[in-house]
Amino acid sequence: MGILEVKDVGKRFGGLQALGDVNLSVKENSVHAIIGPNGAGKSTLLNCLVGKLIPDTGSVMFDGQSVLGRSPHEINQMGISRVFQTPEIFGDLSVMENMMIPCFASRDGAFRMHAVKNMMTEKDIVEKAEAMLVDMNMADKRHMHADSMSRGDKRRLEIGMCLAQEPRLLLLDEPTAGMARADTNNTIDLLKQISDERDITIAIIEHDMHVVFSLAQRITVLAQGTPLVEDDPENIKGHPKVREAYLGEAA
Amino acid sequence: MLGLNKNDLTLLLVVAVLTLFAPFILNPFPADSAMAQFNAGYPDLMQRFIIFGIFAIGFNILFGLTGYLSFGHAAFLGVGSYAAVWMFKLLSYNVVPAIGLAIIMAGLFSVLIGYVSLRRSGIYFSILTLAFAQMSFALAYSVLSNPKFNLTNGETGLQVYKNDPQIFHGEGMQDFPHFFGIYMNSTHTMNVGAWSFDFNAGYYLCAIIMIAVFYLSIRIFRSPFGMMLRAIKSNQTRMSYTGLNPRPHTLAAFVISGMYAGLAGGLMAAMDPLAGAERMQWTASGEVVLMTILGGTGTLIGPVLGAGFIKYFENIFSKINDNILHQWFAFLPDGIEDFVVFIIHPFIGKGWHLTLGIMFMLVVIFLPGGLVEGGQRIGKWIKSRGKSDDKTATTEPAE
Amino acid sequence: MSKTNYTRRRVLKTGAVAGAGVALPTIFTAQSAAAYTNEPTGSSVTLGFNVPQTGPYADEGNDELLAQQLAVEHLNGEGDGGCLNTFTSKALKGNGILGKKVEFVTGDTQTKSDAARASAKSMIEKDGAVMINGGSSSGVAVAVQGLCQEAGVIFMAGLTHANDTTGKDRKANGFRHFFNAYMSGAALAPVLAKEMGNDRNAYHLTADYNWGWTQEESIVASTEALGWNTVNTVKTPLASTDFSSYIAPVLNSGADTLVLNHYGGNMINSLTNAVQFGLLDKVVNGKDFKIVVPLYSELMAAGAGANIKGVLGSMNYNWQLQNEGSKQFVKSFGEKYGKPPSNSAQTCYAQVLLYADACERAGTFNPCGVAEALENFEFDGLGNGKTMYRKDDHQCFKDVLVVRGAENPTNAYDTLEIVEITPAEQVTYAPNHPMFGGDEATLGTCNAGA
Amino acid sequence: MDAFILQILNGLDKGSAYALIALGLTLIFGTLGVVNFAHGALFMIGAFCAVSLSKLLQLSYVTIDETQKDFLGNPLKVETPYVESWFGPEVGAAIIDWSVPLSILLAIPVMILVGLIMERGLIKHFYKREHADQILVTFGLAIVLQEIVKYYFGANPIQTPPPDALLGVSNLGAWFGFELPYPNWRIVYFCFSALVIAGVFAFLQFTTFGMVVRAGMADRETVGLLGIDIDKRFTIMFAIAACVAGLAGVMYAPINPPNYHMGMDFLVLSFVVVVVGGMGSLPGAVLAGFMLGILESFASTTWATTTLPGINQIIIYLVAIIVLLTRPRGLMGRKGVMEE
Repeated sequence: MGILEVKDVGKRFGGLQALGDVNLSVKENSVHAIIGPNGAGKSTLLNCLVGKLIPDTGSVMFDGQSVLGRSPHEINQMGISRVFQTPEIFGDLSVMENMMIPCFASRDGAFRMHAVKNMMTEKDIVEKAEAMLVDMNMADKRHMHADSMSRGDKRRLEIGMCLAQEPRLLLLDEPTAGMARADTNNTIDLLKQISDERDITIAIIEHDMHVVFSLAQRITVLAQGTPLVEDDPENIKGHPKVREAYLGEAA
Repeated sequence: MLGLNKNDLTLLLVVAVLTLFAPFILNPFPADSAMAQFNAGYPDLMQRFIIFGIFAIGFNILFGLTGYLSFGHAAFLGVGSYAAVWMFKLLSYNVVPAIGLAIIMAGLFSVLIGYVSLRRSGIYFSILTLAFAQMSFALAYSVLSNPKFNLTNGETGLQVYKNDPQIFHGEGMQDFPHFFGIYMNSTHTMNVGAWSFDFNAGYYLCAIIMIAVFYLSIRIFRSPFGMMLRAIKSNQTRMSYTGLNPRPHTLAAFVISGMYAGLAGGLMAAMDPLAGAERMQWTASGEVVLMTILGGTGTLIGPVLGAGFIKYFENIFSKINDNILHQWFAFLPDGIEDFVVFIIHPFIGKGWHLTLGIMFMLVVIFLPGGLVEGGQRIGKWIKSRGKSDDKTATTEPAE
Repeated sequence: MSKTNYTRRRVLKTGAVAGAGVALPTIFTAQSAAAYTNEPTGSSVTLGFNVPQTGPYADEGNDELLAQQLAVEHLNGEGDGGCLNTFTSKALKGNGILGKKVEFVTGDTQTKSDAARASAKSMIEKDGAVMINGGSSSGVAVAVQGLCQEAGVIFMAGLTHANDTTGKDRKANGFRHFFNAYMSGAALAPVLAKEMGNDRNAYHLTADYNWGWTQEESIVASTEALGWNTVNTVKTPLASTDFSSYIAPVLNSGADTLVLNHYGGNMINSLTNAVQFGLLDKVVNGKDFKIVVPLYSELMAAGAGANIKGVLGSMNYNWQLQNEGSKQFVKSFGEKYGKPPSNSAQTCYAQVLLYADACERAGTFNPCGVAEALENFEFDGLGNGKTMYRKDDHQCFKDVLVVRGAENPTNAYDTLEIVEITPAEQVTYAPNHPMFGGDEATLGTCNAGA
Repeated sequence: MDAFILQILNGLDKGSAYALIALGLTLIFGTLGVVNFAHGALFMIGAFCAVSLSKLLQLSYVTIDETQKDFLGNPLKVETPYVESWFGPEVGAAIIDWSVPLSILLAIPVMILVGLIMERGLIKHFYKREHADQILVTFGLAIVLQEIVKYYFGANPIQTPPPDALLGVSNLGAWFGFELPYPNWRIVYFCFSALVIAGVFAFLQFTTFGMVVRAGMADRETVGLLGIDIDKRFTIMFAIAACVAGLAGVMYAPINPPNYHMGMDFLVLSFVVVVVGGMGSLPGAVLAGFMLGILESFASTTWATTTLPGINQIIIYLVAIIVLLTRPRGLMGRKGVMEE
């Protein structure tokens, strides 16, 4: 049993079958990549996992509980964090504040009124956020306006914010899209480090094969809404179906 | 001290000192001089500054922090006023139960409206709140004042009549709101030379309440809750994917600001026991939006400044007439005097709207951050003139 | 520390106090010097003119303001003296009031109760006004009247036509020169009977607020007494700008008379719409369709243009009245401002003179003294003919004019012609009339403030 | 039955004004992303174009007629319009009579000019600013514009009658054998509005200019990347939107006499119309305009007000609430427009 079990998930948009009978099992504490050409349904699948979309058929179980019908914040509170393709951070807030918010969220749940307490007096939160900033190598940027940082820093901040919640499953949606090679490598190293040092499962959607093969322990190939193969990276590399899907797409 | 950092504490102290000494500050000109026209230190206007300040502070908690632009906040002010006057009618002229009920009623009303309106965001939210407020206004103006069921007394405004129950109204008490015997309209006038200063009981009640709620708003701004609200304004997607539910946060902010509005409405009724339906009209809601933007959205002190600015124009400029102009410029030769009066004439008295409109445009064009930014620029300018080498002393914005 | 209600800034004007010039509170001298709110102690007395200067009634307010300024001139002995020459009371000498020069301050009511009270308060608290005059709506009149009662100054309402102002909301410190809805009904009824017969079917469109309701009630009562049948009464929202959806149902209602209980912009639009729909060209039940506008004003007539031709209504005063007071007033006003005065202007002018005269006769500015001097005071020469301020409710009783939109106006000002001058006796009612609050309505006691 | 049709007609008529103003508002939202609180004022300026022209045409020279007296008893001043002396009394009178339709000719250039000045002089600087700032500046502008009009024309409504030929009523039911009298000018107004709306849609649909603008409304950045100067076109769109509002105002003048605050009266309603229609949707704006107009008319019938007292006062807002709660983005709104 994996920590995330996707069974027979289907989703239609009008006449388009975006997902059909997707089955997927992500093993705990592994790095699992989902790859596939454009339009293969990767993002739709991801949105079904985090509550943004509700699949028409099938089930999605996280740690033995169904996530279907729950809103994004509930799913997040179950232990799934998501990193977006373009970094989603609180641009108008300082870096430190960005980091404190997930700390509050994991300590206090989806809503709690702390309307008169000065947030700087919340010692445990401040310490946790600062520690995470140090981990992310951003301690010197703590007073910066989050929007004024570089894209790579924003990405790191976003990943840090997700980690601050101590999620059990981290979902990454093309985390290196649009990045320069150096930034991409930095991100790969960061993710490797995270996966090595922490008790965490990572599911990553990507079409940069370099990233995929540097990180993944298990790969699912998606094409036209259905999984083609699920196997270890070595087996995927030479798999004829995968070649066909990618090359056929390219041709 | 008080759980505030140094800047906030300074700001609070400055506001406290300014409000407590407002009777002096707002009456800078001798009572008999020509410039006395610009004195604003009479009880009614000072009360209005404070009351609309409270209204705007509350509005800013919603708009400034979460970015949700409500176009119907005047409805809560109106509900508060009606609740307060009903307390006067039923119980007694004591302001404490009146203000209490005003806050509670406005709170309940805002839970109701907020719960429905916050299902949408952006301009859809604005229009929903506008629609609720306009409905409240229309009903209060006519339907709810029919002879069979007179809740609001319509156009005339709800007021206390001789035959109202007033079950706790003591013998020998005056027919005016009071705080355990201190009447809201009692004024002590102090004459110092040619100057004259009014110390009004009602004003000081408002002032103390305002300092308290201003302090509360600083605490809210600096609290984790305040940060969550700013986070909602900044990025709602990230908010929900961080496991936080935006809806109760925004609803809480909406209700808090609705209660501020109710408090303002209750105080208005306490200073002047009459509640008119116009208080709920969209123009009144629009006014608090303008006050907040004009002063500086999302800043602590901005809304108060904006409220003061607009109320000053409404009450001072509208009262300047040609006669007064002629008095001012009497020193000029006749022809020039008439010419000057002719030039200024369109902007004063009945033209005060024109002046206000122009001021809106000038402020928003040249001071994108509102009056607060103006203050900061002046502050910087003075600093840079004062000691240009002191680069370490950065002024934190009065946010 | 001693407490006093409302400020007495005027105290300062006494040289003795100002001479002190030290930071010692002069509150004790102030206390003993002031017997009532804003007692004038200097060489001048300040009146407060509270009229709409912004909003839809700004022009109405401007006319009132012009008239009030004219009155101040006349009181101070400037200009041609105006109605001081024709006023039956000769107490005024043209040297101000009680020897004090008359000054005035102005404020903007915005035709909102709140704003009106704010500006009235500022005139009382800041400028030391002893009397507030003017206004153009009943809601504002009642609101400001209540304020003046609390503050202890005299209030004289401007244009306010609802019964409530001197009915259930009457106040000891408040006075109304203008006529009211009941009087409109009483004055119109005989003329309507004469011109339209006793078997009409009336359809009422009524502005949905206090004034509209009292007018509808009054007109329905007096027309039904004639034998008319009321087909329907429909309330229209104050904010309406287009009345087509209210006019269209009239076409098939079987009504042959439309009564528009509207004022200002509402009336202009509803009448324009009614004429657009061809109501005046219709023949119903064998009778020519007629429209009645119970309360007319010159500005409404100007706004409605040619649509008012033949439409009947009532007015408090019209400049075409040929009595001595009226002729004198029209001459003074017309020569100064180049146009004849409106009826609300006349009311405001008359009230300033009446107030001043009452002060002279009472020998004081004390509102209680002034009120006493005004009560049951009979006079003539201010334009309305013989008039009496009734003691029981502070309402003026005088002739009411029934007017009609002129068929062939020769200029912009004679768009209305006087059909009938209904004598005061015919419009007089008991002070405890049920439409005026019945027996419950009382003036209360006069409040002098301090 | 005929009462029913009459209310539909009334609704269409009210709806035309709402639709025209809302159409312009939506164009400005959609193209420039600006919340224009001064749009009501543009409608008002349009109406005052009609007032001005009719006053202009009635400019007169004065002769003194000793045989008649004015109200002060002085000899009467007789005014004869210049137009009548230039073109002869009959043609002159006809020109004055037709002043409202003629003012369309005046209004088009005036409104385009006003639109261009507004956009280039003021609105342009507010594209990148927050909506709050846009609201404040355009609200300020609206106040200034209406106060200027008040200064010159007064606060009282000014009667601006239609040509005599278009006064009166026509029996629209004559062909079907029943009575359905309806005012001629209101029929004209509805037809005129329908024409303007059709014109705007045709312009956007069938011209390249319109195509670019529509593309720009959908995705401004991409169109900008194509090397098209979208800003210039948007400026022109602003002028067109101003012109539409102005024309709505010109033709509205004979229906209800214009006053200086008529723009504010329509402003809030037209915002509700735009939002109910769905932000950024032109057909939505038109549809919502007519729908709310018709509902408003039906809500004011005796039947409706006796069933639900006060319904005529709140109907528009009630409908707005229901629509927005059941359809999150109004009737035809697109996702993501003005939702931050």
